[in-house]
Amino acid sequence: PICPNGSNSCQVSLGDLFDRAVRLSHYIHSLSSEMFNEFDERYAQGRGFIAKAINSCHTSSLTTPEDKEQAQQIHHEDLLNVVLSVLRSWNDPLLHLVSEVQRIKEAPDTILWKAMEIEEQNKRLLEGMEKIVGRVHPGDLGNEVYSTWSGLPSLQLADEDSRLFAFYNLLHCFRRDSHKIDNYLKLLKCRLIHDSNC
Amino acid sequence: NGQPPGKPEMIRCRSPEKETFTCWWKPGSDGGLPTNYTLLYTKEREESYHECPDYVTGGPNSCYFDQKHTSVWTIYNMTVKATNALGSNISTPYYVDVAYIVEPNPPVNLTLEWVGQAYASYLLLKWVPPPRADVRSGWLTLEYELRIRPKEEPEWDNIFVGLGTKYQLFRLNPGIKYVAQVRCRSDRGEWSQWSSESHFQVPKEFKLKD
Amino acid sequence: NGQPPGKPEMIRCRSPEKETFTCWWKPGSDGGLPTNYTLLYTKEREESYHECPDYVTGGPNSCYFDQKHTSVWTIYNMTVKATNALGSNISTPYYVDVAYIVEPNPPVNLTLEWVGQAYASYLLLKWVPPPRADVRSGWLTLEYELRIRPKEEPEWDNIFVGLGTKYQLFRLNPGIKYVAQVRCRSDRGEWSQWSSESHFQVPKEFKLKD
Repeated sequence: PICPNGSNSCQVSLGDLFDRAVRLSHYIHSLSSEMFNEFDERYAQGRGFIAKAINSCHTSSLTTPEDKEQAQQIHHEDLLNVVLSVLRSWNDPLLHLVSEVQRIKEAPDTILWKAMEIEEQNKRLLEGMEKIVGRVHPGDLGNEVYSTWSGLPSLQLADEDSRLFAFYNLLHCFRRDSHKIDNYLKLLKCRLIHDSNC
Repeated sequence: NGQPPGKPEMIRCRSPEKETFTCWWKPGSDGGLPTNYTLLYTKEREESYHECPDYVTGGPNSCYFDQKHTSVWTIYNMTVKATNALGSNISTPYYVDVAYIVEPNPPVNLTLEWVGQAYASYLLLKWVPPPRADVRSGWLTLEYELRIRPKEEPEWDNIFVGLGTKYQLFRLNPGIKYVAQVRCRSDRGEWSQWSSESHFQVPKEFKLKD
Repeated sequence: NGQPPGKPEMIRCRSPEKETFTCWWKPGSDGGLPTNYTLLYTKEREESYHECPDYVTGGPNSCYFDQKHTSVWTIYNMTVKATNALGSNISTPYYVDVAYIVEPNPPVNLTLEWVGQAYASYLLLKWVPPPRADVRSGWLTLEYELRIRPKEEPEWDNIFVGLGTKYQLFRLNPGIKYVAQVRCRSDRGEWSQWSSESHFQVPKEFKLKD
């Protein structure tokens, strides 16, 4: 039974919070990879989109660890805030992605379902991260730093090639950022819960 | 005449897929008077009380929490209050962590196929996760357990399978009719009900390798 | 006489542990003259061109990027240029992000141990992640898959294990010799090669539950 001695100590343990967050971030990254691959195969073959997608993520202004050494040197509070910032930066674009995907010609239901599922689960993960940050350093809900997104007009362009590139770029960037979030959370979980001995 | 209502009691909560959940209570005596029930809950570290969002979907004496009202990040502390003209009575607090009340629906499409190999023929059992379970990549990781018995015998033989959705069963007796079922659980929750039964007759003449 | 070199082509990049990576190219024709190759790359968020830091470690026609030269979640745009006395030829640009080219080395030390219990004996398979993969800190998370078959049978039975590094296998035929291998992958990356084979003979006389 949970909470054997009543409500004063009754909360989800930090270990369980991280367990659920990592499971969710893994799931979200899997979905985003599938969605990107599906879109890439169906709409991007031979269009050279990858070359144009360089330096084009709205979150590239956020400083994030780019290799193992950086990720292990950063203080865990800062890494938690990085995760929060990246997650918050995707609330707005994911919301618009769901509505705009429906306007893509013959967009398969699987891409639409994934976009809706990702938007839902990303909100859920953000709720969990705010809970974790509140638990790890109480009183500080993490700096409200995040990157604003101004890509909606490009998702609605009349020219199909430009519009498809805008979708490609958004999915490419989200696949990357969801992979970062998943990786950072697994590092944090091992560091904070398993004393770096996973 | 009549009495104040007896003390109701929260009895069970269940989530099929860690995204929604339902709780049930057992009413106390209604004191011979029309009695109504109110379920109130707070979430961890929150002062404010919320009322049950949906008394209908889960059937009588129940409260259904849809996705919007379901959080895996917090513990729910809930009580149910019975009220009639002569007074009211409140259940003892009941704590719920959604991750620990997951009881999936049973797996479906259990198929049994005989694979005759020169060396070791076997029965290949295959099944599919329950619908609506977002299991593909781990948000809800399901483990499976099989049970099988000769049709004429009462005793089941249970086989824990783990994550896979297929199983090879060697050493079955030729000519015998077998019955099989499968169930699943989320790694922290309750076992689902058993799936419906599947039947299979092992061929008579296959050569049993010594 | 002789010709300018043919056009080389980048063919593959691979990282075994998301900390270093190697890329390979396929030379075009050398035009009958001594031809040398130069790999140049730019990294996302950087303007300047860099040359391959190490043409040796990865073997012929390769470039090895050690930890200092490896960034994850960053697109590398690389080309290789073939040059001989009569001219040069450049490959089409090749884009790679280390996050998506992880193909670990196989797991090691696959051991098979028979655990004889009163009720249900089983074969316990255990293994260890590939040596240079940093699973301990959480930088790399590996999933595993087993395959096993009776030594005489051609067909393998694949079992997806998930994150664990051991597995219990019930229901094996007494007296039969089995062969097993294990492999791993990181998140969404490529499966490693299969580990070397491990063999095991199931005891003859263990009591088979009928």
